[in-house]
Amino acid sequence: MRWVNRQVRRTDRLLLGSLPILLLVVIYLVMAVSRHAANPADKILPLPGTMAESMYALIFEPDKLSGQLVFWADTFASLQRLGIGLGISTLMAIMVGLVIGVLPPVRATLGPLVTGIAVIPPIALLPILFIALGLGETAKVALIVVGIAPVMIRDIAAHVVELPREQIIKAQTLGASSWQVMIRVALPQAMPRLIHAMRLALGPAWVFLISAEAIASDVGLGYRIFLVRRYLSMDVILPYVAWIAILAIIIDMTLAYLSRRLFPWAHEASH
Amino acid sequence: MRWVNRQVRRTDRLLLGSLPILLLVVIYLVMAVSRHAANPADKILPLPGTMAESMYALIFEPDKLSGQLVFWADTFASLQRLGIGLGISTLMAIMVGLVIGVLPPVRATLGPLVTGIAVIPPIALLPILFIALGLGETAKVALIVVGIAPVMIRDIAAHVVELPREQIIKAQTLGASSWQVMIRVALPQAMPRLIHAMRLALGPAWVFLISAEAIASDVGLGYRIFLVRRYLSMDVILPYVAWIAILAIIIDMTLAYLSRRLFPWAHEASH
Amino acid sequence: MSALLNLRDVWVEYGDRIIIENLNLDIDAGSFVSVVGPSGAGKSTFLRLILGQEAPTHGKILLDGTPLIPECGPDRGVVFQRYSVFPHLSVLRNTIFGMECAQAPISGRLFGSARRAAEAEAIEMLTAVGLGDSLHLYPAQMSGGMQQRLAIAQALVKRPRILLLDEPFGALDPGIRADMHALITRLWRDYTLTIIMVTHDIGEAFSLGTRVLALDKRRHDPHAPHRFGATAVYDLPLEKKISRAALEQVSITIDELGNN
Amino acid sequence: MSALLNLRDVWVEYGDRIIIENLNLDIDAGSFVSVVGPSGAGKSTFLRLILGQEAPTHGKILLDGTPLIPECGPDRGVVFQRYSVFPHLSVLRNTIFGMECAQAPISGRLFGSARRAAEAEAIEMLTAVGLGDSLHLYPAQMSGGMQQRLAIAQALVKRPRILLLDEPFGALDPGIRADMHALITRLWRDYTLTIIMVTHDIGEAFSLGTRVLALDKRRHDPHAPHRFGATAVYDLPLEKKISRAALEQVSITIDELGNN
Amino acid sequence: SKPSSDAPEPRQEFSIGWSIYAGWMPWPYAQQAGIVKKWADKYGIKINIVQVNDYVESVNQYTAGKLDGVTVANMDALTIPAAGGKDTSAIIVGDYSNGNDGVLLKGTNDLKAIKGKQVNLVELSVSHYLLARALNSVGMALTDVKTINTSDADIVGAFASPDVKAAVTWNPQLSSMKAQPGANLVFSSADIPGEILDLLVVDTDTLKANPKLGKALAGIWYETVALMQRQDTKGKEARAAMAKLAGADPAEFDGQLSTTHLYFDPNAAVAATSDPALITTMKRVRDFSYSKGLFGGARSADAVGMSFPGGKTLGDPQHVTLRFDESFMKLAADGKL
Ligand SMILES: Nc1ncnc2c1ncn2[C@@H]1O[C@H](COP(=O)(O)OP(=O)(O)OP(=O)(O)O)[C@@H](O)[C@H]1O
Ligand SMILES: Nc1ncnc2c1ncn2[C@@H]1O[C@H](COP(=O)(O)OP(=O)(O)OP(=O)(O)O)[C@@H](O)[C@H]1O
Ligand SMILES: [Mg+2]
Ligand SMILES: [Mg+2]
Repeated sequence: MRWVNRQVRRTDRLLLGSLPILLLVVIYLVMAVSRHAANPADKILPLPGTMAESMYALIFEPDKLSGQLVFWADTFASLQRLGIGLGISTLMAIMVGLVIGVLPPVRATLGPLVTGIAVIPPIALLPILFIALGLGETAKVALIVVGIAPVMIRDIAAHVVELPREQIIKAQTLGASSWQVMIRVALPQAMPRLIHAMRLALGPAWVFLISAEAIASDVGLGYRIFLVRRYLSMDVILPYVAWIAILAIIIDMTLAYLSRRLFPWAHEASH
Repeated sequence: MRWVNRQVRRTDRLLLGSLPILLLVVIYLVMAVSRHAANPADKILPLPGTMAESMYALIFEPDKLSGQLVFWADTFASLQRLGIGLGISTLMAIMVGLVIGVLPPVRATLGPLVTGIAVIPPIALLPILFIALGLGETAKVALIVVGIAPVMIRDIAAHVVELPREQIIKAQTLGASSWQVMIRVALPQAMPRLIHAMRLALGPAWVFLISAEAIASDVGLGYRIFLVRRYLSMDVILPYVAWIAILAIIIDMTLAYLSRRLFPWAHEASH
Repeated sequence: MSALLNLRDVWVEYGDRIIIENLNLDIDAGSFVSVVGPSGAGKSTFLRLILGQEAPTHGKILLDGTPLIPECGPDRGVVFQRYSVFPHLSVLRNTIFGMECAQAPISGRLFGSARRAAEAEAIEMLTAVGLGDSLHLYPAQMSGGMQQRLAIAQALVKRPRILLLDEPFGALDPGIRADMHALITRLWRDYTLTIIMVTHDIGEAFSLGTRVLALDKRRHDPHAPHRFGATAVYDLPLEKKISRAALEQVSITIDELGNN
Repeated sequence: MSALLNLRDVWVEYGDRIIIENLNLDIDAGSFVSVVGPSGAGKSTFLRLILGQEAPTHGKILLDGTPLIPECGPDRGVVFQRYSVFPHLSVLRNTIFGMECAQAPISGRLFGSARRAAEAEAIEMLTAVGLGDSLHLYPAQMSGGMQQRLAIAQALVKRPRILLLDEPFGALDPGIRADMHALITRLWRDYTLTIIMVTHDIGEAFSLGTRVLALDKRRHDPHAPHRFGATAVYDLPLEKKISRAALEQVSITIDELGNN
Repeated sequence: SKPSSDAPEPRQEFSIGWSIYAGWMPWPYAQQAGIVKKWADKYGIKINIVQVNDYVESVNQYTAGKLDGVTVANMDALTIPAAGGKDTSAIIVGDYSNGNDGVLLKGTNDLKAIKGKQVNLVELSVSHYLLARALNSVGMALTDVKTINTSDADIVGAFASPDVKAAVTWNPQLSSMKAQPGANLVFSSADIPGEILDLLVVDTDTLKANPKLGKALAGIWYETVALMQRQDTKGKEARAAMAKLAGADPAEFDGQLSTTHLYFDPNAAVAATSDPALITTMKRVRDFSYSKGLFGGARSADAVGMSFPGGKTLGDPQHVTLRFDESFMKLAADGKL
């Protein structure tokens, strides 16, 4: 059977998917063990035991000063920032992207601006952001939004522009106004793409979150990573990064599931 | 006439597009002047005159030590890194994305890994990256690649998966093997999307370039921005950021033009 | 009787390809115009012109004596050659879409009794086109002919002044096609619609239409085939109930007529 | 004579919708099977089964006596109901695609004389379907009927053993349709192809086919319409050159036959 | 990296990392002015002076073995490479911060007003240590303030934000921030002279196998600082070049130098390194670091051993990983290079 046609069963899929990840883990272990043979105090590739110890303290032992469980406090703070940032960006993407995609005059007016903002690296303009928004939560969320919303807006707008012209025409012959074309034709069809855009934006969103937390913060996954980077505590950094990956994959899978549940028409194999 | 149908002429488009950007410039000027009225030594929102002066020196006066024109040396170094990083990512996106999109077994095997890498914020792995790859150009290019390639791969793979099933079937009935389906059906149709993905990746690519240059570098636009940031020299930072935006917009427009020229079939309005 | 639509010296060109050439035409209100012609002649293009989806390269089109703005509206309904239903709406929701737009300008959605009324009307129309059993399917779950019928129902339920049909019954079996003929004839008569229908079935063209229009190139230059566009090479007003025998004869001679 | 294709107790279900029910059929090599039936009956689904695009829910399909793997190959060509040409290739390149795949396994492209030979063959076929003037257009620049003809040319140029056609002539005008009938009959005879064609034109079904198959539901339950699938309600082998009069009669009684 | 037991082979080429800081600018200048090449040639080796824009990354790179030596502050030398088991020798004690690090408050010049405030600083760095010492000096402890980790690259911009009322940082950021309206320097490293040391450290094994490296580096260093100390045009030119490399103008750079106590004279550096006060300082730094958890899972502050001139040690003598080695400075002082 040709490879294009080889469908993989669910269980096999799980198995195959975990293979390369397992491989990476094994490679890591081999390298870590050999480094530790050379220098038992090596900090760069810590052994699983060391990581487990360090993480145990962060997960289960309350911090002496604040009384919080550090790991969970970090997770909660970061997820909250990420959620708000991703939420605002998604809202902006669907609203601005829709309008830009559907209405040519708006596209002409805002298109270049959005492109401009999309390509400006926000981290270069941090001082201005600080002055405008301070150093608190607002600034962190804003950095995420400035970082990912323009890309999402452009993606949604491009998708809406590519809707078959016939559909827009058809809607108008059925009496739809610009507004109705927008909310009844473009919006629902942009929704699956919006979820796709969210999934793609998730990676960059974490990047901006971590950058924001590295800049000024006192709690958060990114804060902890950058703090312990000061003494190269990879035994904390690596589990934190793995945890971020797990969180991100859970969010990603949830979004994929939601898209299939909410928009079955977009995932049906069409004959 | 309904807004959905209002097409904007080319000249009007230029005009409309520059409006919001002009507006931003005016707002900036007003704020800068008012800050300078309060504190003539204000560094955060410098006046155009100050920026012009600082930039003049960087653009036209050769550095005494190295004999280079700093601004151009920075531009060249950054563009080179960006070009290599974007090039490698694009190659990876089309190769890996295509294979993942076309062949279900490969999708099952590599899909989760790519998702995993896509969602891991590379910024958190900076120490590992720099330790593994040293402080040279490799690490900087690698940060860009790790940052943008997974997102591009996922985008291309998703696009290829969504190709109408009929086309894949049709190609097979015409005798195409998996390989031929890949290079003759999926690849050409993924090309316009690849360019779209490159355009969307441009913003993040600059972010990663600047992050990399901030950490280990001695030339480059990002290096300069981070160097003078210690002194809050917004009179250099702002023109540099504007320059980055201009470069990015030129690249963006070139890519859009190329896509229209090379793949006219993808841009024809279909009836 | 003043014409509803006037086309004056209309040309359509794509790049250097001339598609429609010097087309002059008046279409009366309440007429049922069948458009025939070879594949690729420009029949769909002609419909797009009247729909307002495209503007002519030269010439002008008048609707009720005023120039037609290149914009489509609820006065002109359409069934495209390619299925033009909304993939994200079920059969029933596709059909009530037009009524929702008219009655709910802001939300674009109907609720409660207004919705039930719209649905009742839609179900009636869907039953007439034979989709009464498939109310909750999405287009991707339907066969080609079912999608075509859905598109017809969607357009008919709005009862537009002018209805443009592009091979609407092409993918239907003879039984359903006969039902559809009856349906469209009834609606055309009851609501005095003006219908312009492209078809490849000459029998259908003559049995339904009050006028048959053939679009074709007047000249063929084998070395520059694209430099000549199509126009109305043949325009036959029909008194209803022409004997069927006469029709057969006309359909056989059509090609010669087309090249004169 | 042993059959080329055997269908044994084949069922197709989508979720709880039964589409095809208990279908048993033998198709001989070299036959030309016309498939008719109401819209939505499952004709396209039937073709997809034979193509290998879909596997039956129950039952089995044998090709040359061995079970059919659910995979399509160059032995079975297809023209889909919806235009299935490659949007990124011009007319000519769409047509030589099949030859390129066969002759250039690695690059998938032909150059030099091999390419010229392939192009000559393609141009011949394209001229036969009336697209000789449109070699360099992209599908988006063509009318519906032109795309359909391109899909036919693309499939025919490969001369597959089994050719599956889903309403291939639906969007064509009578003149071109007659040309296509002649073309397909000639190729079928010259290369002893086996053809299975879905059509809504009963005349076409009888004049081209050596066997006419009607797919329809045997039972209709108004309360659970989706719980009954279609099967071959009527299967008529034709001796070629049946008098046209007889055909007319059959086509009129078809509905009664279908419900017995 | 090779096991530390079998001594590495002598090598020809070495990389020394540096990052931008007033007391370390002699290194890149020496590179540009050919002083590095001169001394390297003399000992028949090659030395690359590598700039790393991000200070922590330069130390991490050194710890990972990608660099043979690096410029680093005493506290970070202890908490990053030494605590990571990398045997490290501090062969040049270049300067101590004499006002280069400072605590800034907005709107008041009373350090006591810091109580209960949020303080922006690079946590776990010398700034953190300085803050602890500052609070100590007015009878408070770190628990009396709330620290917000702020990256050194962004702290200047952050300080301009009205949100921020207190910050601890080092030069050149310190001078930029001090110039902002309303900012007051309420405590600085000038109040704890000799406690924040800027070092050049190299990998002990590499140094053992290649003593030439230590000699060349000492030679480079003292020639360069002698040059920059001069008040004639040559000295001015050298300082201007360093200013440019640091992204500053000469006046700013001179300002930063004035708060840096450079040991121009190798004798003074040797004296400072051999002074028992250094042991007291390092004990303080060590205890602070341990209390902040910077020694990883270590059970006591003694886990990391340090050695000082004259065979004195601090902490676990079996696990000495930070060695203050005055021998190369002494060679320079004696003119034996
Ligand atoms: N993905 C799907 N999910 C559910 N039902 C489906 C799906 N695909 C097709 N069907 C149903 O299968 C039935 C048969 O479809 P098919 O396309 O085979 O009909 P057909 O005989 O070719 O009709 P037509 O003449 O209109 O093309 C239809 O009733 C359709 O609703
Ligand atoms: N975008 C385009 N660019 C160039 N030529 C085009 C374009 N769109 C359509 N054409 C050409 O216009 C001509 C008329 O097309 P049209 O779709 O109107 O034909 P038609 O009469 O409807 O044919 P059919 O019966 O096959 O549907 C065709 O020859 C087609 O090639
Ligand atoms: Mg047409
Ligand atoms: Mg069908």
